[in-house]
Amino acid sequence: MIIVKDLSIERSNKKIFENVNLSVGSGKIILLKGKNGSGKTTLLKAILNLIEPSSGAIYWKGKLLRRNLYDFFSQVTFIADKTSSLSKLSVHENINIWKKFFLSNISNSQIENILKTLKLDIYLNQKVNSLSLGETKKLEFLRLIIENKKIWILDEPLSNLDDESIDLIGQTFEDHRSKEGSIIYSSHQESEINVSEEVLL
Amino acid sequence: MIIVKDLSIERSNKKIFENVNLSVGSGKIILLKGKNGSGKTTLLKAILNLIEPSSGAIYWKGKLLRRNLYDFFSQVTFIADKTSSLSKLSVHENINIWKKFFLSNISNSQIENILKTLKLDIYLNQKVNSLSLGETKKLEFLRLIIENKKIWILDEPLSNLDDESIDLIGQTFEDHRSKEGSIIYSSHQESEINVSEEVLL
Amino acid sequence: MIILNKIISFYYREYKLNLSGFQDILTNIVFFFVSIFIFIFSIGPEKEKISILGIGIVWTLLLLSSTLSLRKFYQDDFENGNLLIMHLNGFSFGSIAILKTFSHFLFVQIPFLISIPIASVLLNIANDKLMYLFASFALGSFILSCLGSISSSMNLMNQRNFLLGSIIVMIFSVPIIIFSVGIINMEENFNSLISILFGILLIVFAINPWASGFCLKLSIENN
Amino acid sequence: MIILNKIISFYYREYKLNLSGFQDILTNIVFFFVSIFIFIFSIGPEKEKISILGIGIVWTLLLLSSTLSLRKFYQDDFENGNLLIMHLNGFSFGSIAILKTFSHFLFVQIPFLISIPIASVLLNIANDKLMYLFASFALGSFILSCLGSISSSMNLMNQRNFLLGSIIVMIFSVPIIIFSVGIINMEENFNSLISILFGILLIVFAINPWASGFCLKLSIENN
Amino acid sequence: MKFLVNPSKFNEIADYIFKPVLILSIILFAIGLLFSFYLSPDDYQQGSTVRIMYVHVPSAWLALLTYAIMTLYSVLALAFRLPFGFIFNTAVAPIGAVFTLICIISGSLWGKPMWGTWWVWDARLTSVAILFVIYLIIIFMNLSFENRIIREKVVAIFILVGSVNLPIVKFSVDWWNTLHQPATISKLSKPSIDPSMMTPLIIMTFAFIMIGIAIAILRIKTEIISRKSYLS
Ligand code: HEM
Ligand SMILES: Nc1ncnc2c1ncn2[C@@H]1O[C@H](COP(=O)(O)OP(=O)(O)OP(=O)(O)O)[C@@H](O)[C@H]1O
Ligand SMILES: Nc1ncnc2c1ncn2[C@@H]1O[C@H](COP(=O)(O)OP(=O)(O)OP(=O)(O)O)[C@@H](O)[C@H]1O
Ligand SMILES: [Mg+2]
Ligand SMILES: [Mg+2]
Repeated sequence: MIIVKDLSIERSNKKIFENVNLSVGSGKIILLKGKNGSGKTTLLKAILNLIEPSSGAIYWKGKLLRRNLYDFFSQVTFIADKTSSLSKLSVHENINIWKKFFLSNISNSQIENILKTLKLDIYLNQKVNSLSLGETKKLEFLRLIIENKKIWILDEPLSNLDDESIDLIGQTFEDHRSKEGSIIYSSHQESEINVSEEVLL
Repeated sequence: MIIVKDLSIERSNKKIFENVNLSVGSGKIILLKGKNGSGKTTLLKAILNLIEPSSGAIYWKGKLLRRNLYDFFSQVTFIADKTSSLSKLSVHENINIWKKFFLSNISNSQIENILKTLKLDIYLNQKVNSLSLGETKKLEFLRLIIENKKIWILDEPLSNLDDESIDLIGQTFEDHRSKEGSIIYSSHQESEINVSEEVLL
Repeated sequence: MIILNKIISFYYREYKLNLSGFQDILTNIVFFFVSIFIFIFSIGPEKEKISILGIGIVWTLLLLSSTLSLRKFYQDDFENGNLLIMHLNGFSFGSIAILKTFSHFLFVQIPFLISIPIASVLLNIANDKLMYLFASFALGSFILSCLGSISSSMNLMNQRNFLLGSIIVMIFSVPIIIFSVGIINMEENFNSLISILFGILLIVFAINPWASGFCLKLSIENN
Repeated sequence: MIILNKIISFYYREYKLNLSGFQDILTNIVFFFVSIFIFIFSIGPEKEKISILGIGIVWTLLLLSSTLSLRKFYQDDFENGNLLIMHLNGFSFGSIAILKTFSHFLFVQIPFLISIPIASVLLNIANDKLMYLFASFALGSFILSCLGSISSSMNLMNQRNFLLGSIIVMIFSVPIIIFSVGIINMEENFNSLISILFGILLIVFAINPWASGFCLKLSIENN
Repeated sequence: MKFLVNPSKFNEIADYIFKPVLILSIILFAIGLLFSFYLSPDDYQQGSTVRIMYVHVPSAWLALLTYAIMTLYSVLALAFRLPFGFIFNTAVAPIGAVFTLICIISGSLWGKPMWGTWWVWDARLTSVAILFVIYLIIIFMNLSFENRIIREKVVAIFILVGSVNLPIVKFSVDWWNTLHQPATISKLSKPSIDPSMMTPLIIMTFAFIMIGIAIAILRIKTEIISRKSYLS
């Protein structure tokens, strides 16, 4: 559905990458790899139309992405490399805000289940800034479930997590794939997630 | 030099860990492992006397750490799981501030060398907030060199880095060990760093 | 219907955030009253003097305290990435600007509006002037919110010099102050002055989504 | 000697952070003057009116600027972990509080102090009052810096019961401002009032490292 | 006239005229000072304080003129996409600010003996003060924005908006009844000023203009160079 064609990006007159080609179909999991500074985050942001490419183009459902932006956005969840939960509020409050904000129709029991599998259920009333780093990261994944979109764009989702959590994320990815969803994510870590394609930047 | 004896920590009446024993001698590299939320960060902070233990004690050079705190601090560099460089200033300005602030006698050419091996030399005049995540992390390591202390306490130093950078960090650790320095760090990742002891929380 | 729902969802979030920062609202109000006390003490207790100066004082304090809250306008949401999330949730940058402007009006200016009657008692402002004060303030404070949106979105890119944004807002608000205070002091001209003020409001309101949206886009791109 | 060096290093850092250059101090001053403009526009240009209010205006702006900059006091350094780094570099929490208070005084209040003579020309403040204004301002602004330190360190903990921290401090500053303004308006009592002010300063200065240091410690522990 | 909008042409011409302009300005200044201190009479009302006029009025005119030209260049830059406009504005704003400051300081010095106070809040003085703040904002924006391409556009728009203030400065004395001297020299009909005062005033005005041009040339050239290095 997303097709990236000959994409090159410059920032401050410095080439970051050139001629990247990529296509994200439904049911596909794509892993971006590359050294630090190779442009993984930049590429993900370009796919979100946040960075103007210096040449090349990105298509969504056959049309130029730029022309069809909000249709694309309505099907995408993005998790950046920094967490976005509000650190002064509790886990519970954050979840509530997300639920309302994304007009989510996920039931409370579903959310409780996920919290339980992520082992976050005991922290419901704790402030986010007293969670451990990994727990904050796991909390962020809840947005994927709450937003309930088809395309997930994730920047370094696996860092700071223990092996058990990484397996859980892997399962979630499989689930999503089996529901014809697609995922594009970046990572430095080896993991057992079964990806459809690896792109080296 | 640092001895942690039967340390237990509670937060908000919740046990985080119990009866942890640990000793950090010179020339030792100690790796903390454990699941998310197992208390690695908490332990490191307790060693820095930032968290009151509910039982047990920490000793520094045979004396209670609390009684000898600033002597201990004068030999410690701590890198937290979040970076501390000032995102609105450039790499160069950050380094200058650190150099002045830590009254460092590291020569400029030494710093340049390190910047070169970390591949950060081309970003000297770039604002930190436009660096990639891994680059910001690597920049943080410069503090270890600039502060030039004997004991390094590092919270998840290896996350978000590519393999090459991890190797570099490994070498730096070896160098430090060979100079009788000691390191205690936490990590979720497997790496080729040759540790003296692994502690599972 | 979906759009309406989305807007409601936006304000639910703003409401939650601003209430957790309830102390900021309170601080604004307390600042307002403390400054009124300062003025009363520096003027001395004579009633007539106070009531002559009252309206000017109210207006300046309102302006100053809304510049106080400029930093909250976009900065927090920008830094923790929530501005981007809003955008990806289907709000164009321009519409974010409009919604945020209303939210600023709601959570920062309205509390002032509410405290005006109390202030006017302290400052001995005649009851018949109160209505004019209200009218001019309702318009003027909305203009200030729009100007605040523009300048604080500009400041996201500037990042170094926080006060510069406040200065720009203040320079632009000079004519607003002159007209608004004029409304109250020259009641005969009420209608013509209020329509000038309304004209300014329309212009600023029309510019706001373009200017702020543009700056928001640029600063998110460069983050 | 090492201690002196450390203190200098501390201020070097503060300087670099607070002012990415001399222009930032200038911006502070320009902000001050533009706010004076605003006051004058809303009050009207008559000389007597202005000179009645002059002292009140100067003090309000002082209060405003210290509230405006409260967020910079500890928040930024706290969030990016630099407060902890300072502590680990050998500064006890109490000494961090003292140094930060002086830094706030130096980089935020002193620029005001310098621009008072020019402001007093614009505000038509009589020359013989200027000296009193200076004296009361120098003391008062330092007290405000101390109070600011306490309240913003309380705010770091952001627990519900400390929600009112900043407001309590603002209310605290009311008597100080009243005294200071009083000093200028009742010149006969100058000596006794200035010694009261000085007494308050000593008390607040003595409390500051304990109170702020305690809050800093708690909030770093809980972060 | 291409050199007025084209950086490389400007550089060529500037190299030619810089020295003559500088020398001319020094000469004019010398003559002007001579005239204003020795060869012009005291005013029958104001005594010798009238000599402040020879600094005050030219600097006031140039403060306004500089801003007017900057407005013009903003239009050129925004509407006709001539980047030289941005270069010019960045370079020249501080010069205008200095002229305004000289005007304000000399005016206050004059005001103390004439009106008995350094400052009054009449319309002209106020609008000049605002003009000064506008200049400062332009300078600060130029210093503190990171992204140059955005910065110069924002600044240009700000200059355009701020130009509303110009007619207020100029005509405030006619529109409102204020303390400040109404137009006596710059009246379109016959100036109501004595020729013996007119001569030094004109000479000083030209001296100010020449100095302004000389500094502007220097600043524009450095600005062009700094941009070139930025691009390459
Ligand atoms: C700080 C105070 C003052 C400021 C900011 C100021 C500003 C200005 C400005 C902007 C102009 C140029 C107006 C134009 O081009 O039409 C001007 C002209 C002039 N000013 Fe002032 N002025 C100040 C004080 C004074 C004082 C105290 C006097 C004398 C009593 C004075 C006498 C004049 C005269 C004679 C002119 C020439 C008017 C003409 O023929 O156009 N100014 N001033
Ligand atoms: N505004 C900018 N100006 C100049 N260079 C920039 C700018 N923004 C980013 N860069 C550079 O672009 C490169 C790519 O950054 P990006 O964040 O995409 O890397 P990444 O692959 O995500 O790395 P990491 O694995 O460390 O997260 C980096 O070297 C960064 O310094
Ligand atoms: N103030 C607090 N009140 C209650 N619980 C707390 C508090 N602070 C931390 N915790 C809990 O203590 C546990 C240990 O946190 P810590 O940050 O030490 O974990 P960690 O081992 O570093 O995990 P990670 O690998 O995710 O970084 C977490 O479960 C966290 O929720
Ligand atoms: Mg990245
Ligand atoms: Mg941790």
